Amino acid sequence: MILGLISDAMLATGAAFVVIGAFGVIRMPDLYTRMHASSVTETLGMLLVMVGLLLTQGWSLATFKLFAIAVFLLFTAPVASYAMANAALISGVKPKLAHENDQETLP
Amino acid sequence: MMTFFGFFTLTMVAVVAVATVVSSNLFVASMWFGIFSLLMASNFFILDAADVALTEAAVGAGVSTVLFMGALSLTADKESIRQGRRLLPIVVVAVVGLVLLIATLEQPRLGDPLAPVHQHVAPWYIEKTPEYINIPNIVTAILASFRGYDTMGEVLVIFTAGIGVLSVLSFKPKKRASISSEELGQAIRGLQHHAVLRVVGKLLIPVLLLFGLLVQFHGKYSPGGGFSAGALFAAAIMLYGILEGADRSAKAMPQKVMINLAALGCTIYTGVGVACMLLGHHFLDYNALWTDPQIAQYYGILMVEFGVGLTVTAVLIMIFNAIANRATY
Amino acid sequence: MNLLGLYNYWIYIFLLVVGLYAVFVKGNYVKRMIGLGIFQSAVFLLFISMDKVEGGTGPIFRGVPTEGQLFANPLPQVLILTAIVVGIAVTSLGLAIAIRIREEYGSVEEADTRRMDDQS
Amino acid sequence: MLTAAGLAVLVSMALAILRGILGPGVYDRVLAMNMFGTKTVLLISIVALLYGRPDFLDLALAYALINFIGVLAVLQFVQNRDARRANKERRQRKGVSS
Repeated sequence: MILGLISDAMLATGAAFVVIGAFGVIRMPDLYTRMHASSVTETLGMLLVMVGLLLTQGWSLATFKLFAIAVFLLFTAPVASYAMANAALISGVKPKLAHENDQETLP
Repeated sequence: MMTFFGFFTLTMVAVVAVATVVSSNLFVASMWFGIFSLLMASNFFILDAADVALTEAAVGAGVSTVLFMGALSLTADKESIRQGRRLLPIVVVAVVGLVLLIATLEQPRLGDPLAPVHQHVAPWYIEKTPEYINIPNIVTAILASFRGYDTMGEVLVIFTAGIGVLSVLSFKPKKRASISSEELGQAIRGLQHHAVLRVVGKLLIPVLLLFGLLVQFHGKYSPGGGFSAGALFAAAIMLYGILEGADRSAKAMPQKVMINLAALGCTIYTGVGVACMLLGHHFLDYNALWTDPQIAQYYGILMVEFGVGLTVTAVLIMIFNAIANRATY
Repeated sequence: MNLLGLYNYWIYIFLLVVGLYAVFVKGNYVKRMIGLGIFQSAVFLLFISMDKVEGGTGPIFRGVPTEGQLFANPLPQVLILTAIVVGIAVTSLGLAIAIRIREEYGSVEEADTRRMDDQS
Repeated sequence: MLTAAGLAVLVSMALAILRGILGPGVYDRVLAMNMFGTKTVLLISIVALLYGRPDFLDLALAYALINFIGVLAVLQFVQNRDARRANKERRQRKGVSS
């Protein structure tokens, strides 16, 4: 009962984070800020959803599998983001900085 | 609710397909194709086809992306846009689509239990699998035992395709390399200078191999079997090749050994069939292998799936090595 | 409601048409292989759409098989399972041929290779 | 609540596709692809539990492992392409000067 409530709450917050992060990916101005937004869905949102699912299963093989999935995603997603940011920076994608914008808006 | 999930993913599939074809940058198009295959696999899963989704996951998102990237780095990553005659193809395509559309109006709706497909053959398989073969995964039972002939043909086709790739790429181009060997070494070096990627990637390789073994040998009880396991093994080797450079993966998995392994897989499959014949039964009738038919079926399926896994692994690794080690000219 | 049940078939036709269009119109050989892949996936979707049974589940027994349990049709799944792996093998054969064409002609565009063939 | 989470994942998948279509640069598309892979894992896990077949979670496990390889292949391709272009430019510059 309590577990069910906790799992529901976790799923709800996780889902909220996933959607918010996805909106961030659409709304943010440049690549690096978008990456920042997407990492919310990939770590915190993913973890909350996975733990929420895990709590519904009790002790079984499914629990272990969900745990393993969460661990692997936690390993790979940030590393992939890092590699992507690194490659983008090396190949010359410049972050958009605030003062540049100011200069643009100033005549 | 699941119907809605299905609709949503299908609509996304259509959007992604258009995006794939429209984008003139081939590199972007192959990425779209990867997303397309991910969506397709989730859709297969929603339609209750877990084994197919597993295979599509291993093949589509991993192996296919790797191979397309390898091919693109050897050809060109931009498509030249030419305004040719487009009217005729569009008319032909539209007519084909219209004919098929009219044909679907007679189709049974999705999930109709009374559809003609569900009336014949399939109920027999579902009913008799526990009795004759006694393994939980009906798909594996049909794949390896009831329709073992089909699968043998498919394995031989895969083997032939692997041989084809090797022989096509065995020709050396007439033009000399326009890039010095030193630069060439740089190009196929892989991602060695990314320490973080190497550490995390190497952590994944044994896990992937272990998971492949699970899929291979547990495929009678859960989704899996030789085809998906082979793709997973090959994906592990490709990961090694990407991280450490394709020359090292070719050294670890030499082409000569791979081609022998692929042939060995086919031989195991056909050998089991011939052994059944020598023991006085029909070709691929595993009941000949042991006195208790259920145990005989169990071991027959185990060996045949092993042959399938071996061939698929070896052929995919062979193709990867051949493409990734090709020098750019 | 009856028409909505045909949505899967419509998407399959759409994918088929898109794939066919790419194969016909695009001159780039690699792009054609991608189009062929989409075409192929359309056929997979057709088969897998047929296997669904309402109220059924994936064709894997859990525990003792019981009476009246509904399963999806396993036969199309077997056909497509093997076809996917054959598909990637054949696609890579096509890619290998595209690589060879690029090495000999210096281009993977159909128009270029045609022109060079006519000249020689 | 499972269904709601599934819907949220679907919405974020659609938004990732939108980013891929809009994405001005190549890396925005790589980002969309990477994000899409994670979302697929979540969707498959949720659907497996919605169907009441937790034994199908193997699939999600396969995705979690395989998706990484696709992203790495893309990154390696971009890196090699950039290296090749730099080499070509250097060679051309050398050719002009000599």
